[in-house]
Amino acid sequence: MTDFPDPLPWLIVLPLLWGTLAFLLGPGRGGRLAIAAIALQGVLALQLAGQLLDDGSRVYAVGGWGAPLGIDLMADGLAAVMLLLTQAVALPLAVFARGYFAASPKGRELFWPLTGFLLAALNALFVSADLFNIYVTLELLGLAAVGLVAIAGGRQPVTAAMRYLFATLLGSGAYLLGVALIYGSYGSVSLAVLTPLLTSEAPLAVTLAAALILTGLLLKTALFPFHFWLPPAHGGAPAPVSALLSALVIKASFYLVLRLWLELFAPLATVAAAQLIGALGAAAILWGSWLALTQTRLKMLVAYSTVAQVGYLFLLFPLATLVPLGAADSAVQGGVMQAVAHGLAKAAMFAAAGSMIVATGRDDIGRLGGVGARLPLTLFSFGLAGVTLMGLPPSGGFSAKWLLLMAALESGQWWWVAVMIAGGLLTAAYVFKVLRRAFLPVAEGDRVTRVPRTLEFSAFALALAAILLGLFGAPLLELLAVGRAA
Amino acid sequence: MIDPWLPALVVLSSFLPGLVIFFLAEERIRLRTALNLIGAFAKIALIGVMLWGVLNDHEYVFRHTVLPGLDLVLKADALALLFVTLSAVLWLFTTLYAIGYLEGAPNRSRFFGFFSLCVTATVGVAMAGNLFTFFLFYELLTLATYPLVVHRGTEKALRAGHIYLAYTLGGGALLLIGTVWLYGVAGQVDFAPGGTLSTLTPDTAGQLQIIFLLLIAGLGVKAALVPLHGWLPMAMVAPAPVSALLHAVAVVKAGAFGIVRVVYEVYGIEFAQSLALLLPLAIAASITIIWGSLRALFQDDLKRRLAYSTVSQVAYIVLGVTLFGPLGTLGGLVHLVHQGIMKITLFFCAGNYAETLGIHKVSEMDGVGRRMPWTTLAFTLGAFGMIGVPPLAGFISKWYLGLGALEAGMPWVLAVLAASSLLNAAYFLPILHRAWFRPPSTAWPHESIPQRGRWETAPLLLLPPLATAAATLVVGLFAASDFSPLDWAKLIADREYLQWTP
Amino acid sequence: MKAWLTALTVLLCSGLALALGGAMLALPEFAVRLPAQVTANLDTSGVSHPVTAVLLNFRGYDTLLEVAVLLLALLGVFALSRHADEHAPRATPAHPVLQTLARLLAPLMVLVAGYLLWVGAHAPGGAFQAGAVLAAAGVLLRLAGLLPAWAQPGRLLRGGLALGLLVFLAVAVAGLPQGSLLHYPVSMAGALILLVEAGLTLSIGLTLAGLYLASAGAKR
Amino acid sequence: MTPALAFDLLLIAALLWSAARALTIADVFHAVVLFIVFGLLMALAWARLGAPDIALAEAAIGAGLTGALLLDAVGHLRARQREPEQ
Amino acid sequence: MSAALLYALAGAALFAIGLAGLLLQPHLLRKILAFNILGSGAFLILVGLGQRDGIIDPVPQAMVLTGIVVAIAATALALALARQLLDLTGQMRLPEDRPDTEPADD
Repeated sequence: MTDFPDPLPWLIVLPLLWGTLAFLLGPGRGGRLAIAAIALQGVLALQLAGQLLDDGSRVYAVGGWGAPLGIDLMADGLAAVMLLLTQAVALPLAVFARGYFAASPKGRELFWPLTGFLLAALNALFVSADLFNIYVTLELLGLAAVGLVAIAGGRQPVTAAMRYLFATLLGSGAYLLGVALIYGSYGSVSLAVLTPLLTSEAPLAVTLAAALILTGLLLKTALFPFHFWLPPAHGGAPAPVSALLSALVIKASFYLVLRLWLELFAPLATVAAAQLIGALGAAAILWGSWLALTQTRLKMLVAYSTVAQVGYLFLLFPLATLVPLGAADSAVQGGVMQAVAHGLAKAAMFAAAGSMIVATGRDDIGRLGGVGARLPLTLFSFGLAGVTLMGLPPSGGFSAKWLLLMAALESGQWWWVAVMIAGGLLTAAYVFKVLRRAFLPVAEGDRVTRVPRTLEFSAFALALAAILLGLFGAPLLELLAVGRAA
Repeated sequence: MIDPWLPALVVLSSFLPGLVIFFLAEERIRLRTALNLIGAFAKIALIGVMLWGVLNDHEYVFRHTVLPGLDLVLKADALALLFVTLSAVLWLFTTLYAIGYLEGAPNRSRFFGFFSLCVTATVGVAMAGNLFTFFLFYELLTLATYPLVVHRGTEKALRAGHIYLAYTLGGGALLLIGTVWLYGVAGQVDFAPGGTLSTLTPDTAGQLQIIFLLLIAGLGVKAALVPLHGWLPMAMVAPAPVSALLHAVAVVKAGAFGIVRVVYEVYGIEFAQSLALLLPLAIAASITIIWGSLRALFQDDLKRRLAYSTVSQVAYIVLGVTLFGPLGTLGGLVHLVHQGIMKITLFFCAGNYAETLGIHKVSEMDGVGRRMPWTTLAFTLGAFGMIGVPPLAGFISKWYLGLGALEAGMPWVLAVLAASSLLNAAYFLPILHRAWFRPPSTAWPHESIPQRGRWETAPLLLLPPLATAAATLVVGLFAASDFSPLDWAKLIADREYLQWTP
Repeated sequence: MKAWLTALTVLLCSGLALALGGAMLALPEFAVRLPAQVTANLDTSGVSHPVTAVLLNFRGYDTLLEVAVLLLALLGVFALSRHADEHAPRATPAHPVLQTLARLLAPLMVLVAGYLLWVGAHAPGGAFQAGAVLAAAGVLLRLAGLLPAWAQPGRLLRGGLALGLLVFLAVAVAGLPQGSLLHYPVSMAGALILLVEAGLTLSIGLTLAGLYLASAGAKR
Repeated sequence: MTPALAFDLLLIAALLWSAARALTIADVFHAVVLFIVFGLLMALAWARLGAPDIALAEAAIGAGLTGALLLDAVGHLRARQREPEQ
Repeated sequence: MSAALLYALAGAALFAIGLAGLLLQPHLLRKILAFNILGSGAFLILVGLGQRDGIIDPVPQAMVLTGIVVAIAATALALALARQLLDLTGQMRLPEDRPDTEPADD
C-alpha cells in the first residue's frame, strides 16, 4: 500500500480505540474526542472511496494469512457507500448528542463508549468477507445497540431493550446455525472461497443455511412481520440513540442480506423467494405507514415510519432477481440509494423530534403547537426529512424511488409501483400530521423553550444532506458500481 | 458564458431571499420587504434579458444530471417566458399587496418565506425543460403552498389544507407514474416544439394513450378540471394574497401550463391528434367550463364564487389547447395570461372588501361602490373582462377560441363559449348591480380600515388591483401591438405547428 | 398463549430439527480442509497449540472483536445497575468458614490462572480459561463478602478492564507497518501472543467477574 | 455397539433430557440447576469431540459463571417475590 | 457415522429445543436458558460437522471458544435487563400488551 495510513483497518481500529478511551475517561466524558475521531473516520472513508474509484475493489488479509486460513476484509463500492453513510450520519449525530445530553442528561454516562463500539461494529461488518467474523460483528453491533436502548433506564426502555435483545439474539442464533451448516458442508467460512463452490446444486444443508441466515438477518432488520421489537426500542431510547439505530443499525443487516443474496446465495435465489421478500416489504410499507399515522407520540410515529421505510429496501429483491440486467442494476441502485437516503433523513427526523421533545418537555404530537414559531429550523429539518421519506424530488428518497420504479416497469412488475406510490402518500399523511400540529400556536399552559443551536443545526445538516443526495447522487452510484459485475 | 446559468438565476432570485426571510426575526420588517422587492425586481430584470434573447432565436438551457438518464433541465424558451413573465410581474404586485394585507399579522416571516418558495416553484414549472424537472417543481409548489393555505391555523384552514394536500399529492402521484412510465417507454424526452413522441413505434400507441391519461389527470388536479376541482373552493379560506397566488399566478396555472407542455411539447399537437387524445380532453374542458360557471351562480360567498369562476376560466386554456389548429392554440395561450391578470384583480378586490369593511358575501355588497369606488371600478373591469366584453382582455381570448373552434371543425365549442359567457354575465352582473346601484346598508359588517382623505383603504391594498385592472384594459386594447401577450403567443404557436405558415 | 400456537411452534421446531438432521446426513466431501493448513502454518504462528494459533493468530481478528463484545456487555450491565443502585440492599456478611475458604482458595486460583495462561501456548488452556478462573476467584471473594460491589468502577478498575483490549489493539496496530493489521513477525510472534494473552487474562478475569459483581453482586 | 458409541448415545440422551427439562420444569431454581448440569454434560461432550479447550471453557464459563449469574438472579427473584408478604 | 456427526445431530435437536423454549416460554430466565441451549446446539453443529470426517479441526473449535464468550456476554446483559425489569415491574416476563399508546398489531 502506498497510502499511509491505510484507511481500511483504521476505520475499525479507531472507533474501538476511542470507545475504550471514552470508557477510561469516565462517565459522560469523551464527547469531544468522539466528534474529532468520527471526523477523522469520515476522512478515512472518503480516502478509501477514492482508492476504490481509482483501483477497483480490494481485499485485505488480516494478519497476512489470507482466506481460508485467515480472515479477509473486502472493500468494494457497496461497502464504501455504507461506510460513507455511517460516518456521514454519525458525525452530525455526535454533535447533536453532545448538545442533547447536556440538555437532557438521562443516559449520558455510557453513551460515548457504547457508540464507539457500535460504530466499530458497523465499519467492521461492512468490510468483512468472512461469515463467522460477520457473526462476531453482528453480536458486537446487537449488544451495543441493546445497551444504548437501555441507557436511559425506565420501564418502557428496559422492556424494549429486553425484547430487542431477544430478537437480535434469536437472529444471530439462526445466523450462526447457518454458518455452522456452511462450514460443515464446505469447510470454509470465507466468502471468496465459498462463492465459486456454491452452485444451484448445493446440498440441502446449504439451502437450509441460506434460509436460516437470511431469516435471522431479516429479523434483525425488522422486516414485517418481524418488526414487533423495533418501534418500542427506537421510540423509547434517547433521541440520538434512536437516530443511530434507525439510520444505521438496521441498515447493517439489510446490507448483509443484499450482499449475500446478490453474491454468495445468488445461485439459490428463486423468483418465488424474491417475490415473498418483496411482499413482506410491501406489507411493511403499508402496515408501518398506517400505524405511524395512528400514533400519538412523536418518536413512536418516527419509529413506525422506520418500519415502513425498511419495506422499501426489500422491494429491490423481486426487482433484481432473475430479471433483465438493466432492471436489476437499477433496482440495486435504488435499494442502496434508499438505504442511504433513509439513513440521513431518519437521523435528521429523530434528531429534530428530539429537539422538539426537549423544547416542549413532552413526547406528544398533540402538544407541538408553537414549535413552528420557536424552532423554525428544526421544523424545517423535519419537513425536509419528510420530503425525502415521501420520495418527493429533489431528494435522495426520490432518486431511490425513481430507480425502483424504473426497475419495476422495466421488469414488468407494475404491482410494486402501486405499493410505492401508495406508501409515498401514506408517508405524506403522517409527516403532515406532525407539521400541521407544529404550525399551530402554543396551546394554553404549554411552554416551548429554545434548544441549543447545535441541536438545530446538526439535524438540519442531516436533512440537507438527504436532499442534496437527490441532486448529486450520480457519484454515489458510480462508487456503488465499483466491484460489481457489469 | 453566463447564458446557461440565467434560468437557474431566475429560480434562485426568489429561492435565496425566501430562505433568508424564512429565518428572519418577525420584527425585521424593512429587511424582509427589501429582500422581497430585490428578489422580485431582479427576477423581472433577468427575464427581460432572456425575453430579448429568445425573441432573437436564442435559447437558454441549464442542465444538471441527477442520475444517469435523469437530467434537471431549466430552459427559457418562448412558452416558458410567456408564463414566467406573467408570474414574475404578478408576483411583484401580489407581494406588494401582501405586505399591505398582512400588516401587523403574526408569522409574517414564515408567510413570506413560503410565498417566495411558491414563486420559485412556479418559475421552475414554467422553465422546466423536461417532465422530471416539471414534476420536481410541481411537487415543490404543493409543499410551498400548503403552509400558506393553512396560514391562519384555524380548524377550517387546517381542513382545507388537508383536502388541498390530498388532492394535489394524489395528482402528483399520478403525474409521477405517468412520467416514470413515459421515461421507461421513450427514455428521457426534453420538451421540444412539435413534440418528440411521434417517432416511437406504433405498438406503443396504447401505452402512450394511458400515459397521457395519467399525466393529464395528474395535471388536471391542479388545473381544477372537473371532477378534480374539489380543493379549489375549499382553499379560498386562505388569506387573499394566497388566493390570488393560487388562482392567478401559481397553482392552477401550473396545472394548465403543464397540460400545454404535455400536449404540445411532449406528444406534439399533431401526434396527440393522431392518437385521438384531443377530443376527450376538449369535452372534459367544456364540461368544466359549464359546471364551474353553474356552480358559481349559486355561491353567496364572494371568494367561493370567484373560485368556481376560476374552475371554469382555467378550462378555457385547456380547451384552447385541444382545438387542433393555431388559432385555438393562440386563444388558449393568450388566455393563460389574460385569465391571470383578470382573476388576480378580482381577488385583490375581494380581499380589499374583506379587509376594509369585513365584507365576505355577495349579499353584503350593497352600495359598496360608493364607499370604495376605486376598488369597485377595478372589480368591474375584471368582471367585464371575464364576461368577454370588448375590448377587454377576456374578449381577445374568447375571440380566438371561437375562431380556433371553427378552424378545428368543432363548432359545438361555440355553443359552450356562448353559454359560458352568458353564465359569466349571470354571476358577475348582479354583483356589479348591487355594488353600484343598491343603496348602502346602514353599517358594514366589520369596518377596520377607515376612510382617510382620498384613500378608501390602505394604499398598498388599493394600488395593485388598480394596476392589474389597467393591465386588463391595456392588453385588450393593444393586443395587436408588438410584445403584447397575443403577439408572444403567436410566436409560440408559430413554433409548435410544424406544417403551419401564417 | 393459545394451545394451537404452541402446538404449531413445537411442530415447526421439530420439523426444523428433522430437516437439519436429514441435511447433515446427506453432505458431500469437504471442498476445503483447514486442519492441514493449520498444521502447515503452525511453525510460523508463534505457538504450538493449534487452537491457540487459530484463536490468537490466524483468526486473531475475531478474538479482538470478541474482547470488545465482552467489555461491551459489561458496559451494558453498568448502565443498568446504575439505575438500580437506590434499592440495592446492603451486602450481608458471609459465613466465616466461607471467608477462610475464599482467603485460601483465591491465591491458588490466581496461580492456576497463571499456569493456564502459560500452558496455552502448547496445550489446552489460554487467556479465556485463565480469565475464567480468575473471575471465579473474584466471584468467590465477593460471595465471601471480601470484595466491594462494582456499580461505579473507579479509574484504576476501568484501566484494568480496558487493558486487555488496549494491548491487543496496540499489538494489532503495530503490525500495520509490517504489512497488515495483526501481522506478527515470525520471530516475535510467540512473545507478542503471550503479551496479548497476559493482558487479556487480566481484563477477561476482571470483566467476567465484573459481569457478576456489577449486577448480581450489587444486590446482595 | 461399542462402549464408546454407547457412552456417546447415553451422553446425548442426557444432554437432550436436561435441556428439555430445564425449559419445562415448573420451578425456576430447579431449571437453573438442570441447566448447570446441562453445561457440565456439554463439557463432557466437548471432551469427547477432542476439544479440551472448549471443555475447559464450557465448564468454567458456561456452567460455572453462567450458573453463578443465574443462581444469583433466581435468589433475587425469590427475594423479590417474598417482599410483599413482609 | 462418525461420533462427531452424532453430536452434530444432537446439536440440531438442542437447537430446536432451545428455539421452542425461546419462543414459547414467557419467563425471562427460561428464555435466557433457552437461548444458551440454542447456542450450544449451534456450537455442537459447528464442531461436529466440521469434524465429521474424524479429523480434529481447531478452526471451528476456536470459533466456538469465541462463541462461548459472546454467549456469556449476551447472557449477562440479558440477566441484568431481566433484573432491572423485575425491579421496575415486579415481574420477570415481558408484558404481553404493547406500550400504552401503541395499538396492538399482528
